[in-house]
Amino acid sequence: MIKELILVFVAAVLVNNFVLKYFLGICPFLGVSDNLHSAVSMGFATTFVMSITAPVAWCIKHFVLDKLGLPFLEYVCFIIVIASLVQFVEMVIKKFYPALHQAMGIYLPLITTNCAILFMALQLVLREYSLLRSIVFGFGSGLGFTLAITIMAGIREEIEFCDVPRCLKGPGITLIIAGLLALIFVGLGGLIKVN
Amino acid sequence: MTKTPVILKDFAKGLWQENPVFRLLIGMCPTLAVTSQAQNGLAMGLATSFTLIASSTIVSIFRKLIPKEVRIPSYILIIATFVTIVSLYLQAKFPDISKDLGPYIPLIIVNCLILGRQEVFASKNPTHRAAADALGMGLGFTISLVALGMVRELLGSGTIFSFKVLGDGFRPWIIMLTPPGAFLSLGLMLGMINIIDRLLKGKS
Amino acid sequence: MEKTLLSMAVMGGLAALLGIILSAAYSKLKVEEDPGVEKITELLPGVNCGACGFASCEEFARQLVRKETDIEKCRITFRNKEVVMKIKNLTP
Amino acid sequence: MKKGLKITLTLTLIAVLSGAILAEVYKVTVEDIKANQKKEIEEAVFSVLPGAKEYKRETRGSREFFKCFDDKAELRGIAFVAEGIGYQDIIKVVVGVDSGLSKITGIRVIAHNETPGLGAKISEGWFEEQFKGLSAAVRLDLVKGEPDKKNQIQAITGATISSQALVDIINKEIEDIKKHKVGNCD
Repeated sequence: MIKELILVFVAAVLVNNFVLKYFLGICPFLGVSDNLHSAVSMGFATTFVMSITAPVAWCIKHFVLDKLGLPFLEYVCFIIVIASLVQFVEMVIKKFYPALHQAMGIYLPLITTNCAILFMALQLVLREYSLLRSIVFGFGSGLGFTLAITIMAGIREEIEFCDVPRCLKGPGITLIIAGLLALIFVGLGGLIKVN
Repeated sequence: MTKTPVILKDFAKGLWQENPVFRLLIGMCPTLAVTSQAQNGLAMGLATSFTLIASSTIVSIFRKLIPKEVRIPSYILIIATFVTIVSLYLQAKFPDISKDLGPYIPLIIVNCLILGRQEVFASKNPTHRAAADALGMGLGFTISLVALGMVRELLGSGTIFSFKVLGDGFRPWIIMLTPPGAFLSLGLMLGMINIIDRLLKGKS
Repeated sequence: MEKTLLSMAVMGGLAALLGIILSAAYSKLKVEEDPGVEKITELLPGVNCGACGFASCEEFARQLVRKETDIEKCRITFRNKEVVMKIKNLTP
Repeated sequence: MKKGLKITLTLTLIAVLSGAILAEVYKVTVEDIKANQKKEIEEAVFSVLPGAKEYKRETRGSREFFKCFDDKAELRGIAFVAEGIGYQDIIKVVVGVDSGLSKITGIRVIAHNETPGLGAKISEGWFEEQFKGLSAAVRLDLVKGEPDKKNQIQAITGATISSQALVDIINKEIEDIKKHKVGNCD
């Protein structure tokens, strides 16, 4: 059982990387990755958020949607609970733990419009993961996102000193670098076989 | 010159000056993901435009009733409803497109483009202007997706809308259909659009 | 017909529950925010899409006040002349 | 307190309305969706079992399969959906075997995400043709060069992982079908 969880984890981080294979979280990926510090904290906040969203999504699916036979409410239920949950948790942290809010809490609102998190929640549904496996999958995908965004931030800090053609400045060159990174991650494709 | 009506200006800006994909650079997730075929790009563009127009209209009709504190959850709820309708319609009427687009249809809900337009435009302007803006943005988004889709499909499998264009002698660049190809072609296309824009500005 | 009622009940119940939690949170957990930042957050789209490099518009507003970033980074509003103007004169 | 009420009321009103609309739309589209799914399976099943006219879905234990009858209502063979991991993602294939579980009558890949142009070739006709007529009694195996023995399949150049994955999936499912003693004891 543990072996399978480790496989799911490594596959989520390296093989099925959320940014470079499923094109998720591209808005923050283009926006945030110009300095290392904010990239790392954004990455870890996303991982933290994905790890709590995974069990919540799993519970909604099993206890609400399957029991009552309302498959078409899937998207609406997920998104309204996630959006409201986030606003509530952020307010609680901001009120009672200002220090924690300064470090992590500021990234909580990120959930509502981050494609990665909704996609991950819906993938759990599609693949009928068990609860434990969902959490590992959420955590692994978040780390995959962090890995991609940190590598990109490191490269982009170097790019400041090279003379990039004027028309490619900013997002253009970032996309081309992301393309090369994706090429490397394609190489990792056959690493692990696990669904 | 006669003062162009405001609606026309709202509509036109979505096509070029504020083209969501190439100028505002939002809504990139579906742009990269489904454009391995021009047909899928068109389908995703139309689905997104329908959702954008429908929710912009509804949001601008009720803009005075929705309290400030819960405006984001309410907008997302309206958008999610329309996206579910689109998803069910596609599964019923176009099953193969629905299978191709697959997991990316629900991602229209969190598409920064739609939520962004609700917040910046639809909730602050009368309905007719909001609808015009949504139409312009939707059309701009669809055109960009189809353009990128055509480039990737032409180079990736030698066809456009699955009509054989390049002869059999052409060995397709398979990379164009994989993620690296998506990033590279969008990056280069962005560069090209910037050059064209600078030429246009240079002239006028 | 029965499925429709069930679906309305589930959605209504869920939204009511979340509405109560949110409204309670708004009244009890109000944290005084520096008015300058709050005014800018009002102008920003509040979509928290992260394209500016900060996870929330509120954080982006705080950085704007501290002059550590520029409105150009907000992909959704940087083309909107009036909002950019308003924010420019809010951050002297 | 008035504002709190307004917040809850708005959210609930929108949610109830959306719930109602979605239920109605679902009711309208649910038949079409089910018909599409049925048509898809039917198309695959009839393509792997030539001559089959109708099919009956049966389950034995956790194993689900389709019994296919020809126009004279005789048992033509068994078709079942096999699923497993390929190079990148899940591969779904429908396999048809004759009633005595001795010969593979055909296979059809219905869903895969393999690399386009390489692994994706497993769903092309010429590769699927190789499986037709092979014996189901003995395990299939993959060879790089010319297949000589009765149960050998030639791998796709440059996509050995995908071809191997497909062969493994089919072998595993045939064993599973035999384990459930389907077919020859009805």
